[in-house]
Amino acid sequence: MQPNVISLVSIGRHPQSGRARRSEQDGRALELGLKLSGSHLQVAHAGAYDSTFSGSAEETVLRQYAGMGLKQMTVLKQSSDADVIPSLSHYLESQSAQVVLLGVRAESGESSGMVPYLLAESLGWPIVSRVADIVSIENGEAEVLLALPRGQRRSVTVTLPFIATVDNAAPEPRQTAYGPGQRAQFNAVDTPEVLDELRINWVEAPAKPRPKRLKVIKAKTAAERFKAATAKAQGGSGKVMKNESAQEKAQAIFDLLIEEKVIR
Amino acid sequence: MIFDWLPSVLIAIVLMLAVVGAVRRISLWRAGQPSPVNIISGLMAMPKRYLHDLHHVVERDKYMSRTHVATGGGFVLAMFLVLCVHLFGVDSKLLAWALLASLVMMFTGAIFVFKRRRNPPSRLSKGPWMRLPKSLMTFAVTFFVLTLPAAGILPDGTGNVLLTLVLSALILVSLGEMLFGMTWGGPMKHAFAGALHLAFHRRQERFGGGRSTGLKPADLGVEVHGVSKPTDFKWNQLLGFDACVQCGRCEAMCPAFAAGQPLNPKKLIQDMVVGLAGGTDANYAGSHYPDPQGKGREPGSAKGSPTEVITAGLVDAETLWSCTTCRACVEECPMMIEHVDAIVDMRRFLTMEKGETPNKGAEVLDNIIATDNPNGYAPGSRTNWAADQNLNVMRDVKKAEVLFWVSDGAFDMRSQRILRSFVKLLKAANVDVAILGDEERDSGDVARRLGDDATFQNLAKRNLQTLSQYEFKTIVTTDPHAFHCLRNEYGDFGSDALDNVEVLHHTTYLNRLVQDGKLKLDTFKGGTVTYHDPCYLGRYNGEYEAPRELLRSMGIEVAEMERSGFRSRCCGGGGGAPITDIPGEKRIADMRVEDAKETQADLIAVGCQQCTAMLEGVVEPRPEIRDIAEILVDQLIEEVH
Amino acid sequence: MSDIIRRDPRTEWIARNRLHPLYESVINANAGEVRGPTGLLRKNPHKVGFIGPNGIKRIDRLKGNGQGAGAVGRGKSSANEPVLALHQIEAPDFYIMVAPDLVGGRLTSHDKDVLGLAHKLCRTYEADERDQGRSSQGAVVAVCFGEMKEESLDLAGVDRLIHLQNDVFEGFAPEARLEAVAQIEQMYQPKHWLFPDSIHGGADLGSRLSARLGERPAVQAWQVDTQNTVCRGASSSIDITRATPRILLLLEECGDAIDETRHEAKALDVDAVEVSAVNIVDHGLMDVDPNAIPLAEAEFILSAGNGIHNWEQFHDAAKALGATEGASRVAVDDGFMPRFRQVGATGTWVTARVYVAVGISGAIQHMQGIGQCDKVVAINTDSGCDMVKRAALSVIGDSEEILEELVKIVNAHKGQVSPEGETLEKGSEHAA
Amino acid sequence: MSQFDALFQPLNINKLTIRNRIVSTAHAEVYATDGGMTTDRYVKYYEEKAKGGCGLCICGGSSVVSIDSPQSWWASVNLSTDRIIPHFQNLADAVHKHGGKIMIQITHMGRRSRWDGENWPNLMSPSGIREPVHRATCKTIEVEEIWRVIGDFVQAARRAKEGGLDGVELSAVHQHMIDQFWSPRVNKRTDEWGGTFEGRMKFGMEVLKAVREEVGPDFAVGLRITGDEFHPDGLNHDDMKKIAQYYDATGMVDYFGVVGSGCDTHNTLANVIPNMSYPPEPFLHLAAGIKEVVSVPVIHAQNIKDPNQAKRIVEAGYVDFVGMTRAHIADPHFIAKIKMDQVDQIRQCVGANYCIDRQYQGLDVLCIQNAATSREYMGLPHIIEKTEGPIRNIVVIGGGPGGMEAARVAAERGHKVTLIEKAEELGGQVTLASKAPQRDQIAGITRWLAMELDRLGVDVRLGTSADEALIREFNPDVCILATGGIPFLEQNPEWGAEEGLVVSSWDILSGAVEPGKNVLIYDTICEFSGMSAADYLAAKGSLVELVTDDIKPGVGIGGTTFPTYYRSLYEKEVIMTSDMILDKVYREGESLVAVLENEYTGQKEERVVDQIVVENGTRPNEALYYALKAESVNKGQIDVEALFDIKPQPILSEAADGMILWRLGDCVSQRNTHAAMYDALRLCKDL
Repeated sequence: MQPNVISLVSIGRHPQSGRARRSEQDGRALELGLKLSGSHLQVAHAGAYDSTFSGSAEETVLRQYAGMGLKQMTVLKQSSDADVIPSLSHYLESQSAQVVLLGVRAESGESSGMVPYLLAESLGWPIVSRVADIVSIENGEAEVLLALPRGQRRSVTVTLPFIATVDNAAPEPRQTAYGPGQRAQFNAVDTPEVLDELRINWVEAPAKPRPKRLKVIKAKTAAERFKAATAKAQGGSGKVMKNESAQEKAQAIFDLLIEEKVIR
Repeated sequence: MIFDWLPSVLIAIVLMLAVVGAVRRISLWRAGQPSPVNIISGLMAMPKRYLHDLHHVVERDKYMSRTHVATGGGFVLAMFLVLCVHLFGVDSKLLAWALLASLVMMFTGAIFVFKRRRNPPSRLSKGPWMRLPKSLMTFAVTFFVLTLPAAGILPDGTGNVLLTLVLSALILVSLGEMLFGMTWGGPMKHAFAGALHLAFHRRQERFGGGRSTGLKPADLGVEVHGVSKPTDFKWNQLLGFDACVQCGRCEAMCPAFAAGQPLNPKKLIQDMVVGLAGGTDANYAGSHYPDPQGKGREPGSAKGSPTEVITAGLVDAETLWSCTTCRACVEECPMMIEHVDAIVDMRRFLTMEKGETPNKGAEVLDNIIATDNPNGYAPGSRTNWAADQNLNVMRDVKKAEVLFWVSDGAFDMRSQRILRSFVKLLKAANVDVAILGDEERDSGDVARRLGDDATFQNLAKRNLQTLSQYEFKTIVTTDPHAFHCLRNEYGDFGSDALDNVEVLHHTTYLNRLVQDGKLKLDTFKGGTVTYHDPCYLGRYNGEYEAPRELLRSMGIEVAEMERSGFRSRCCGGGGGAPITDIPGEKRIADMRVEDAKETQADLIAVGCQQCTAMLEGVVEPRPEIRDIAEILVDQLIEEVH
Repeated sequence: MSDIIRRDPRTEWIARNRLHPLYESVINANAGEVRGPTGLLRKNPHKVGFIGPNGIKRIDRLKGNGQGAGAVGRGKSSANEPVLALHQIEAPDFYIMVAPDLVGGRLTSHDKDVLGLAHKLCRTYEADERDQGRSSQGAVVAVCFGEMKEESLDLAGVDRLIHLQNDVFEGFAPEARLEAVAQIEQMYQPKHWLFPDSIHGGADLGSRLSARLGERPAVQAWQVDTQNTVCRGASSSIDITRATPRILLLLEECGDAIDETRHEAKALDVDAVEVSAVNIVDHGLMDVDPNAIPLAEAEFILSAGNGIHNWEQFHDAAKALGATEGASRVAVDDGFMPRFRQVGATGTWVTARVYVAVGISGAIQHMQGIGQCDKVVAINTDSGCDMVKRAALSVIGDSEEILEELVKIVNAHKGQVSPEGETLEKGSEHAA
Repeated sequence: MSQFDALFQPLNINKLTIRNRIVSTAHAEVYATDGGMTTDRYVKYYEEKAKGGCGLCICGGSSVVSIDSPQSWWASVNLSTDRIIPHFQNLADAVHKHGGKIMIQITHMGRRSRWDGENWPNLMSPSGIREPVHRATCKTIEVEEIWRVIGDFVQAARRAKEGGLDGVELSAVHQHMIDQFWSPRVNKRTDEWGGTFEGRMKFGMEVLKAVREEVGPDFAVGLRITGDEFHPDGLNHDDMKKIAQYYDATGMVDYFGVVGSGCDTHNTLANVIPNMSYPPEPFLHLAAGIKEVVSVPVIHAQNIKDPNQAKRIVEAGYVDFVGMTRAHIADPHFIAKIKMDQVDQIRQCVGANYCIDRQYQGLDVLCIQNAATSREYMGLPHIIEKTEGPIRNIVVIGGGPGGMEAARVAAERGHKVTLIEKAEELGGQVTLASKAPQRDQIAGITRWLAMELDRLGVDVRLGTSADEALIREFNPDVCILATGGIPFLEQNPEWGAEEGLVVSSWDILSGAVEPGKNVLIYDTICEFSGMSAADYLAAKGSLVELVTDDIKPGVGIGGTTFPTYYRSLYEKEVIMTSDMILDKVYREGESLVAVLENEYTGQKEERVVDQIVVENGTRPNEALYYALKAESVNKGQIDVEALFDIKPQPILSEAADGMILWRLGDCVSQRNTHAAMYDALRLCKDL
């Protein structure tokens, strides 16, 4: 039985040009959705859909998603200053989705990454974040691979229905094709619109790069500052093994590796 | 002769059959998409095109051209006279003697065809083609014998029943091949389809020494983009496929074929024929696509029909992506078939409909769309390379004599050396030059060759929009690909930005400067130099001479490679081939450097950043590779002001 | 006073005569450092040496030269570690909760920054109260789950500690942890909840709590005071300034780690947490190809220097250990390793939790590149090299022999753990 | 584009577009002669950097604005006269031609100079406090003089501008006049030029205002400042942030250059140009701290030598430009090589500080490993062209720096080169030198050469001892002997080298001899080898006394390097004894006794130790030379006239059959790495 999968997509932002694009993670969420349910996949976007939509950058981007092989896509009509949660959760409930896939964080806007959590809370579903792959869905349960830092992977199972945020470690989205993208139909749906009131009071400004902190020298005296700046890094007193047998030395290293869990 | 009427009846019957064959063949072609042609003027122009344009290509192989003149010319003449003498019964000794003479000529030609066929080179197809010399000779002998009485050499009525029957059988055999086979689908089909192809060619501009190399824009917003099935081709493209004589000259020239990539242009055209007529490639008797990875496609396993998707069983997508669009096949084809058009048409389907551009293709296209350059660099860093060049930017100056189209080499450290050299030369010649700076965008070349004509057209229109804001007389670029787009392909988008603007490659422009004495050059002393013709400069735009003249102006006597000029071998860098990166047995660039090594060259002069990159990618030891601008700059005698 | 030289001619005389029966004791008595009243070492350059058998003044530093010159006190004066002031809170009036990532059971520098910020907020609230004429004291509480290896919670600014160490919280247990923090929220009604906005679990737990409580958190926050918070948004291309909410997900370097005070790290009670209906079940970590992990990110690096002579063995060892390969500049320059494997200022900066340096003596540039590594293990023939000084564990000896033994032990271990050679180890493994 | 993109983002300083983020910061070149005029040598030195792609060159470290701020003994540029203007025009043209930009540092040195030369001026400083490094006593500057110096700054700036330079950098660093006024360590004035913060700032501010007024708003004016003087009574980092902000607020400063550490003591001076013992970019945090508070670009140099390192710093945004001054001295084509994807071919600075240490001795700046640097005007090439003459068979014996450089240059010329080395590894004495603590970087010299030899396909035969027969087998056209030297322990038979009573520093550094417990090192050379051996032994736990007959241990080591040795030796409680001659050594039981004699009094004393190391230089290892000399066509002779003239050796164009024999490096007589490599380059560049 094919699960009912919905992928949610947003308008991304190219890091170099700042132009609207297919978002990295949402693209992967869509790809994962296609893998799980092929042509049955439903794709939705909450955003502006009005007279300016045609020919807009948003339309171009949505058609890029559609170009991955979608016949149609749902647009939940929302103005740009709306809180999309009520709209999305209303939609998801109405579609009786079993798996909802979306990126970890949007590339534009607040990019707080809260949307999936708020949806999960409002629907009362479990959420797994930073998914690298969904291996199988059987017996009301999905086997999911999570992406951990340093390229590591964790295997978990989660009961349906659930929400998954898709990490950059998930398979790359397929190429978008122009023709199908142009032909895809948008089903514009009216959904409840709630103004994001909190955000109205926010001030936005272009961000300056934030260099990472260098060594913090809190030394008080000039001589200490001098030393701290010019001394080489030394960890201090470690354990030194000299006269033990090679076997004992190797064992000591091994014990440390086990202790640090780099060998399992 | 006993049954005097028999030959003429037989001829008439075969002629009828030929007409039936022709109608069938024409209907196969007409299943393609409309492409308006002027039928009358096309047919009128055909003989001249045959004698001039086609023969010009055939003439490159003297043996074959003489053979063909004798055989083909002899046949056409003989056939005409046969109709006169034997069908319409014109009683003229003169005609009969002429017929005999033409048959002798044809026979002589056929002997050479026969000789050629005794041990044919691998590029030639075999199968039915092996019997063709025999058919030709049979025709000649049969009608020779048949005509002897009419010429008065033998008395009328010579011969007996047996001879008559034998001759009649031979008439059927030879005319079957020569007339019915011509229209129904035998080896002689090439004459029929080839002649019509000359008349209704999709690129009429090619005739009379013209050049037509720009791709035709794809229709956007249609139900299916590009060519998915044979009937998606224009009807005259299908006709063109049928013109193929399977001489394999394309195969011999194709760099991908030589590198063992799964492409053979001849086989591809034959597969198109299979597609347009329906069936399999079982009867194909030439070299197949190389199969470097041993995927094993048995002859006969490629199936197609006019309405089936080509890449679903007839041709592998890999075959289409192996092409570097170098046009060597087109240049070499005596039947003037347009292989590259067909390949790009089919790629358009794969990219714009299927989203199946292999390897880095998708990434590159995404980058071009989001950043206007194939590697996804910040559009605002396009002019970083020129920070120390003191170049005028059009946005500031609005007009300049020369617009230097920098192209995407701006982002590449190696190419920047070419750009800087060129700028230095321009400055030394006091040229009033400006660049578009960050307003420039990728020309769209790669997107177009990868089949994404939507993105190409988008870029072209935006570039034209930018260009239209400024005033300049000449565009010069160091990138032959951008050069080609600007010169030959941007004209299709209804902009007047390039009206009265001369688009030049930098070697052409530099050569003018040198010839006008604006640049003073020292003599080059660096060993043997060979020159590699970039495909998009040479075959696409016919510029073979300016780079050579430039080299000569530095005292360099170019040690020409065996394949140079219009027969130059591609570097492997065109058509997005490095992006789609279809594996072969060898790398094209390696072969090209081998070509150069045979000349003992220490230096390969190039006029294209893509070629430079490809050839420099070949592991050392190999000759040094430099753009002509770089060589010039080292020989530049700087005037002290 | 201090410049008066104290002499004892008799002792000097004995010290000059190695055959004197009291020689040893005199020398030993002088072996200790002579220090003046300010504690500074005193030396008398005039009194170095003694007259040798040839009647020539003799200096013998090993055996002693008499007063003040014997057995020089080598090694650093074990400088008294300054004892930091203890920040004590009797009865906190309010709490600021920090849920550190505690990667590998230790506080990350990100965690420490967040703790530092928590204190900064604390101090501001206290000052505000003071301005109002009230007195109020806040406590920074670390809410920790699972295994704890951190030994200096007190120095990182933990006033109170909630440590939940129970099977249900081990490994990947986001639901249980959410229940726990929700319960803590109910019990203590903290002024703030601070989470590191990290991929180590902080962002996840913080987002879950925010959603549960229905409070809008500040995410990717990096400049925070009690009034306003600046957050990064739109792929870090914009800064959003907003009123500081109660829940904050904080970027690295959002604050300065505590370094001048000690804290009590006193346990704080939490009622037993009810964990109902678990929908997510952890099945442990998967094995991944260590060489597919970018060097800069690798958790475990086996790195080679010019002390390696058997390169095949080195590669085999890396494979057996499941370590990502690194190299010193010399090993790369000499052509034994590819350039992209080079660690150091002139190559890649690495962040491994365990860095095993085989035959790398530790050029200063190399040391810069491993500055962020947690545990360094040195295998070297030179016990005096800088890598040994940097390492938590150093073994001195022939690397080939030691690697051989190590590989043996590891292979034996692997045989025990998963005799069928499964790629997925189910069950017991957790890395918080 | 490449992984180094961050370095190639152009950035403006005022109206000046700098093509990349790499700067050659101001340093004293010691090439200006004729009363401080920039010479052909000077111009070519900077032109080479511009040609190699350097973004901005700030030339003329400590170029003086006033006639009473002496420049002659370190031959800096003199901007106190209009005579300099045409010289600047040459300089500017040469750099601009290659797309580079060039500015000059201008300053008044105040007390930080010497008075004993040129015009014999009275040195001036805010409060007349003596400067220790130059032993410079000085007067307290009077208000009239202050205004005169401000006027001199204005004139100097005008001259720079009229000469076509792209800007001026006001030096408020290294304890020059401006920061002498800033620093409470030296400014004890109570008038309006001292006392308060504003008072201390006043002189610099007046200079800035006056200069800005003269040059107009569009001409680049930078300010080079310290990030922390590291003196208890000096300016600390917070002070400097405040000062930077104060000047930045005027909007008249176009960039700040930040240098870590003050430098008016020997010990702090060493920080300013960190040698190989320092960590990479040790003072970056100071520059980054200044960047946090100013609105204009910040430049920072100091131990940034590698493209990856530079990229990391710029990419992270700590500073806007990285100074890679010594990196450019070692390889002026640094940037070009990055752009040509030849990063591995960059000759990387190893921090030997030969350049700066020569400068502090008043000698011209040279690179220890690149003899072409600053000799461009003589025709010594950075890029060796292939020969157009015959391809020769060259055999080089000896794989030290001289032999390797000879092999490299010959191979670049296109010859067939074989290099034979007795040891199992290349490097010669450089390898030994690299064994000492904090000296490992020096091996970078020969490691680079080894990589080049590999790239150039030189046939390197290790572990091969060359004799006449072997060389004859090769039948070389040219045989170059670079067999180095042998430790010279036999000079005084009383040392007992024959009986093995003493060992050499080579024995110690190579590990051939185990370190003793109580060691005396007798060092007559007083350069790196003795200090290194002492440091090595002390690091291994030996008790060490370093004795020399010279005036102090390491006296031959330059001003930025001996302090780091001293830091290390004192910390390890090495005793340093000068003025003592090693008279004799004898054994007493298990111990060795060294008899030392005071050079000045003749008084003797003894040391009881268990190991004695003698560093007495080397004697040439010349047996092979004499064995081959007779049969060579040139009898082993080098035409020194041609050699010194950088001309081809005449023998090369003479049609003589047989082998040409040359020797170079310590195998002729003991000199140093630079000498060996210089000879190798000038001999082989015309091969």
